[in-house]
Amino acid sequence: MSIPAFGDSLIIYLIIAALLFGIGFYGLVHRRTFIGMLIAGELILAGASINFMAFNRFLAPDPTVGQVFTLFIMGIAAAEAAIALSIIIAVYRNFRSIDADDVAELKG
Amino acid sequence: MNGLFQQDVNQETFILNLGPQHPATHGVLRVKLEMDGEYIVDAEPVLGYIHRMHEKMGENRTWAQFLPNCGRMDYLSALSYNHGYVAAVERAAGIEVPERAEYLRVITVELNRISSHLLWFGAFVLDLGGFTPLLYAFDDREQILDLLESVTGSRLTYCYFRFGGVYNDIDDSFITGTREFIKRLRKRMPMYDALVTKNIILIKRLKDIGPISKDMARRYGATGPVARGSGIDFDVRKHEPYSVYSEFDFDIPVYEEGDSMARYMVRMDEIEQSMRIIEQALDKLPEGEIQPKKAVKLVKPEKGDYYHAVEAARGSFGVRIVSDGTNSAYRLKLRSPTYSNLSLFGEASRGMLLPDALALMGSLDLVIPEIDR
Amino acid sequence: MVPLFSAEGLSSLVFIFIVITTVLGAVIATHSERLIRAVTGLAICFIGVAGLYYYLNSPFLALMEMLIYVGAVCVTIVFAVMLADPNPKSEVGKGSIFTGPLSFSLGILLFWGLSALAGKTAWIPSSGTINDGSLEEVGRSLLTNYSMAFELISLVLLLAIIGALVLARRGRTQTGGES
Amino acid sequence: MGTQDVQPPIIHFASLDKILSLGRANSLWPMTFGLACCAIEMMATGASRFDLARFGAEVFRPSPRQCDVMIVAGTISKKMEPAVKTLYDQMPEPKWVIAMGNCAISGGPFVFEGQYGIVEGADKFLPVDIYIPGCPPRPEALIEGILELEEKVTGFRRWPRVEAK
Amino acid sequence: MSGYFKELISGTKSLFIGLGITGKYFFEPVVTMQYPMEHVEMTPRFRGHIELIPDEETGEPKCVVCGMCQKGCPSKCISLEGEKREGVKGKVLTKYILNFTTCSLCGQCVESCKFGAIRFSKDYNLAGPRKEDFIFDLIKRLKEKS
Amino acid sequence: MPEPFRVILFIIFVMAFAGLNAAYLVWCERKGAGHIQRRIGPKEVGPFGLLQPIADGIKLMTKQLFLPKGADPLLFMAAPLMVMVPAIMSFMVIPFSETFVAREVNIGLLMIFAFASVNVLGLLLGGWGSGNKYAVIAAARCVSQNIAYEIPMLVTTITMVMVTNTMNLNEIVRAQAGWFFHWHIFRLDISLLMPVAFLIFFVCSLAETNRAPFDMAEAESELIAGAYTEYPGMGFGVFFMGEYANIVIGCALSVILFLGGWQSPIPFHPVGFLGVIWGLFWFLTKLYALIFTVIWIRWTYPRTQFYELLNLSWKVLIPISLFNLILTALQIKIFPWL
Amino acid sequence: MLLAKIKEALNSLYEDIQEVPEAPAAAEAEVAAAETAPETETAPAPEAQAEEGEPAAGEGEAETEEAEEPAAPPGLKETDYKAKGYHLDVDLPPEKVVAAAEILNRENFFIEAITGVDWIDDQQLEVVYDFNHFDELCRVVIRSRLDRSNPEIPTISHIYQGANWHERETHDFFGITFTGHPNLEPLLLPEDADFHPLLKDFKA
Repeated sequence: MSIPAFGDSLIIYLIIAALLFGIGFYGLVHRRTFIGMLIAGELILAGASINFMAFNRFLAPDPTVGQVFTLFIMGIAAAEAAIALSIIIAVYRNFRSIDADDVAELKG
Repeated sequence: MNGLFQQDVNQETFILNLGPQHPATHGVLRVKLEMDGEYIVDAEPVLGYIHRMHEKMGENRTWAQFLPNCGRMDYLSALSYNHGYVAAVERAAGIEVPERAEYLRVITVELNRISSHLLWFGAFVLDLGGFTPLLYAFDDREQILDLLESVTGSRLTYCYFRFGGVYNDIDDSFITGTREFIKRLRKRMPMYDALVTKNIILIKRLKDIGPISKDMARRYGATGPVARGSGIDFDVRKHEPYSVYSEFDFDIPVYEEGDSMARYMVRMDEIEQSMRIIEQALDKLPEGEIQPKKAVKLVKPEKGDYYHAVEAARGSFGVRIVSDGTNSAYRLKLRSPTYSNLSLFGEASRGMLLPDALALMGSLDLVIPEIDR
Repeated sequence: MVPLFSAEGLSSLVFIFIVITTVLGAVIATHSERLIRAVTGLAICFIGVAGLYYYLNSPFLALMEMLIYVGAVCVTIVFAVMLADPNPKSEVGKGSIFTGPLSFSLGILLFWGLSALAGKTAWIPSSGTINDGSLEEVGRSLLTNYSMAFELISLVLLLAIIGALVLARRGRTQTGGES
Repeated sequence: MGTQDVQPPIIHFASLDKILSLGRANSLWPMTFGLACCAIEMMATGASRFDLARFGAEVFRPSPRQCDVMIVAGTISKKMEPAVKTLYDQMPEPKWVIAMGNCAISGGPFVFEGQYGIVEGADKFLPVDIYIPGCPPRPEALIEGILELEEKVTGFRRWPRVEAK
Repeated sequence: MSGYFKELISGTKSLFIGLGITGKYFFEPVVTMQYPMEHVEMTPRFRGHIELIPDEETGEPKCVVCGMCQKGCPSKCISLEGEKREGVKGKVLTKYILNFTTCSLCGQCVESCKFGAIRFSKDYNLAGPRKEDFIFDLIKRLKEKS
Repeated sequence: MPEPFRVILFIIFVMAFAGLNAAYLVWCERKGAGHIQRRIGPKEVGPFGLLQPIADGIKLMTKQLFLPKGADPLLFMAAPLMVMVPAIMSFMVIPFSETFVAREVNIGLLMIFAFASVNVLGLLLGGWGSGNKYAVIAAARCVSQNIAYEIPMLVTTITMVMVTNTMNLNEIVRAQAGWFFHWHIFRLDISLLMPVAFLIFFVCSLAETNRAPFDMAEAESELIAGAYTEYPGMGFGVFFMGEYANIVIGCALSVILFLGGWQSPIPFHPVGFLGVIWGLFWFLTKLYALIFTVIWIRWTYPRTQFYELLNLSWKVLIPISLFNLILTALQIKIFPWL
Repeated sequence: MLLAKIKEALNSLYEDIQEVPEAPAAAEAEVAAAETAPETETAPAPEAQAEEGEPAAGEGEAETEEAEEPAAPPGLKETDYKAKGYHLDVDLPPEKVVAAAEILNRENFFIEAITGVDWIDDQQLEVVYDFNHFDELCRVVIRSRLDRSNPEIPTISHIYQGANWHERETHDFFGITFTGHPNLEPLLLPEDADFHPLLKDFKA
């Protein structure tokens, strides 16, 4: 019995990254609430990070670049999550809803 | 699940039901809390989960038959309640009590008070999350229970006082045992002090928590250690001396702060004062009868209403008797101290955190069957 | 191809498992009706992604992924769900044209396009590497080549903390209680 | 269906059952659930002098979900009855009930003609396994009750019986 | 600032003192009385359920069926019957049922008995799976005891 | 032995260890609590009550499992595992003895912290998934507490990493070889505040594992049983095992970072198999002494109030640990030969 | 000292009662309302009045007494503390209770209890308020009789917050309505209780 060494091919990582990206995009459009959108956004970022890491592993001459970038993405994502969530809470306080459409309608 | 906290979308508060079965309510008190996060917006105690119809039974039973009920109202200081009821009936029926019996009453009541305070101490620290002091306190309490059991025959719900006296006399082993116990407790008190009172965690949890002002205590009719913790120098034993309390030299511990720590300190100091009273009573104990010469067989108070208050472990316990001259009460009103003390919980806990409110509740020293009666 | 019952074969099996975890987590994250489950899905997905990083020879980043995403971001989101999710009514699907099939097909389209791109491109592996990409090297480059970005990130995080505090605290006092 | 004879099971799990019942009997976690006077004696039983822990039964769990035995210690008022019932229902199987004290057995001293407030005994609405009479019972009696319950669960008595003199 | 450090140090000290106390008790002997293996004798005044006192000569109960205990009992847990018998003065007790499950151990019955026919027993560890076991037939109990 | 099989063997060992350890720590706790309170504790079930944990285990496993009303099935089931599994995974990198370690990972310290963060999410989801207000409050408390105490803990850990220049736990232990005064807790030459740092780390590990006096997650007298309120039978048992596994990890980290890990107090270390046993002996001795302290503390103090707890972290532990970090850096720079 | 002071203050409450002439009414109504004040001077039991010179003998007699001795209004009576356990026994019509509570509040009295008594023979319900003072022993009992068919009395829970629960309890037990009470729901009885157990004609 034998099995392909999946972990060793770049294309698989890229496909997974694309899948995460696609799912994330689908979620971003599909979700109604801000928190749902934020979650989908995190998925998109994760897809991008996987791409960085994969290129870093297989292609780049300097294998630290991708890791450093991913670290930065993590930092940004954490900051983004914190800010977005506090905005969501502020919005919730004002509109009693975290539904994006409700907020749009209630404008003004 | 989702929406768990939102009964009303326009409110950020939610309702939390504390009890009727909750470890911190010492029985079956239920408190409806309106909470904003962990802050209490409004608190409403819901009583009656152990309403046992004592007042109704007082009308159905003869004067003597009501005696066992007293011990079951406040099972922690049963003898104080016995005392209050017996003294009220004696006042109504004009029964004289021999001096030795009064001394025995004082000794046993004060022992009972110490045991009640010890249990409160343990249970209070248990509320705050410390388990071991409870067992140490129980250890000391067992000694008192042994002493009282040797006199009264029961461990908890004593039925020892009779109209005009007490049920049976004490012997020398009780006196030596009591003296030994006091010696032992005097040694243990510094240990409690070091283990609990001086503990920084406890101080942080009690200092400035649950303040009750003098005026608030007055408006709600709070008595006992709750009032004394708020700077009110009120103790029925000094205020309207009953029995033979006027013959003893003891102090009323009063703390001005009004916070939970003050109530805690009042009770801890009261243990010492009770020990002083017992020592003096044992020294002065007169010889003589423990029942009136002419045995009280049938109690029939004159028509009219009578009031008698005693200082129970939790405050002023009053008995209002309305007699129509028969061998049972026409109306028996039992004024229990914790009922009034608890009624201020709603106002006092407003704006507090949940754990602080529980510290406040513990510092009120609740005995639910006494509240519900 | 490697034999199944060897270290490589087993690791390949585990890899499949990790991929499934990742994708499953992502699907739960976008498709569940309840937000709280979506967050759980997100956490599962991130655990999977951490596994992928491990396979990409970077255990350090795998652990950082766990620490930051699972331990911090997901927890924050759960908190937000607690604070601001009034109604458990259906989360997905409603009148807008972008919902349902359209968004799904858009997602499929993106996925297809990207993976086709990935498949079509002739990736040229680098001839030699400058360093081995180990933890020490990452640290070194963080403090040399990318020190500016490193500092900026810390600044961004600081601002994020302050901004989040300012935003979330406002309007809190009127309900009382907060000290 | 109906009245057909029940075939005895081919495989007997007697020894397994015995082990299970031994395990259960020696790890009876009671609920922190005191109603009145008897609750204080229940606390005293857990305290140093009597030490319920020797039989592994000192783990007083405040949540009914983690309890095995409910010690009804005190008077059940009519207002409290639904709550007690709920608590019992919240406990997972297998579960037992001990009625401690006369109030829990039959209403105790609070039963009189025309009473309006209490339930006359826990067995009116709960399947009580062990009764411990007394007002309140001494802690020894509660320990005895726990031992009786163990006997009921396992089918034999491990401890000597104490005859009161 | 000095208050900060003072509190820090005194607080830490108090915590260590607490540890010292519980640590000391860890090594002290236990106070537990191990019930089924060892047990104490009840004090002479211990109140168990009531029991009949036998006449020292005949072994029969001393009760004369006056019914005072029944009347005095607040919770009506005593019921007794007696009958006239030839050659015996007064009534002879034929049935004395104590419903211990409603008793409150107040002692009114013992007090009201002018003939010293009942007393508190030393039964302190009653427990059992049947409620009916605690409705005692005191005459039967008396026979079993002797 | 080939590496993967050694690891698998070790995982089995670790799981058995975690399970038994949790069971017998409960026994120790009950027995210890008993003697502190001058009573006996479990005694009648087996000799010295040693079969007590087994009886409890049997009982918990055969308890009825059900889903409380209002609970989310997925979260409710997943949460205990999310607490338990990471805790057991963390055992992988702990050096019980010099060679007695599943995998010497060069970032072992980071790994433990990463897994510990999953644990928090598990508690949070468990509390939230139970559909019980008390559980939710407990979970929320637990998380803010964990976040608050992670900071001083990480800062202290960074100090130690700075001192030893590695995140490999075994390397950290090796750096403390020799006499017992080479253990980091006694190295006043590295930082004058080293004993204080140990205290901070220990307090933080207490808080991180939700142990008294910081047991916000299971504040019995306030929140019934906190986040575990709705868990019957084995769900509760798994949480419990996770909790005790976390205690072991917290104490093991303290031992490794400050008390010399498997190093004996005297500079003597036999080689070969005997060396493994020798190291194991010292490691476990120190570990259980520390765990006993944890138990001892639990049965001595009342619970802290929640905001006091956060104050302690933000106003005391974080400033002091930061100061310690700076002091250590200075001392290392000033006395570079140390 | 305090006793005299509070006696003085409470005396003022009776002034306008004396001005209002007692309306002659049907015989039953007299028992219920008009005679409330004079009749229950000493003790709630009507028979006990024999000691106090039979003021219940007739309305006219009571009126003349009031006119002659304005300093000692009917219903306000100092009692023997040793025998009774309280110092001042104040009998007031229901509408005066609030004013009395205000006076006591001004003098820093605290509330001990509120309770009811069912005088079924007179078809009346009595509400009894116990007040006491923290500094000086002075127990004041305020009582007020209500018609049994429609027992209503104004609440004092806005003056003494502690009265809130006592009033709820009295409502539970006797069915007395405290008008203006913020939350007159059953306290000790179950939430849906519609019986008043301490009434003498209560049957379970």
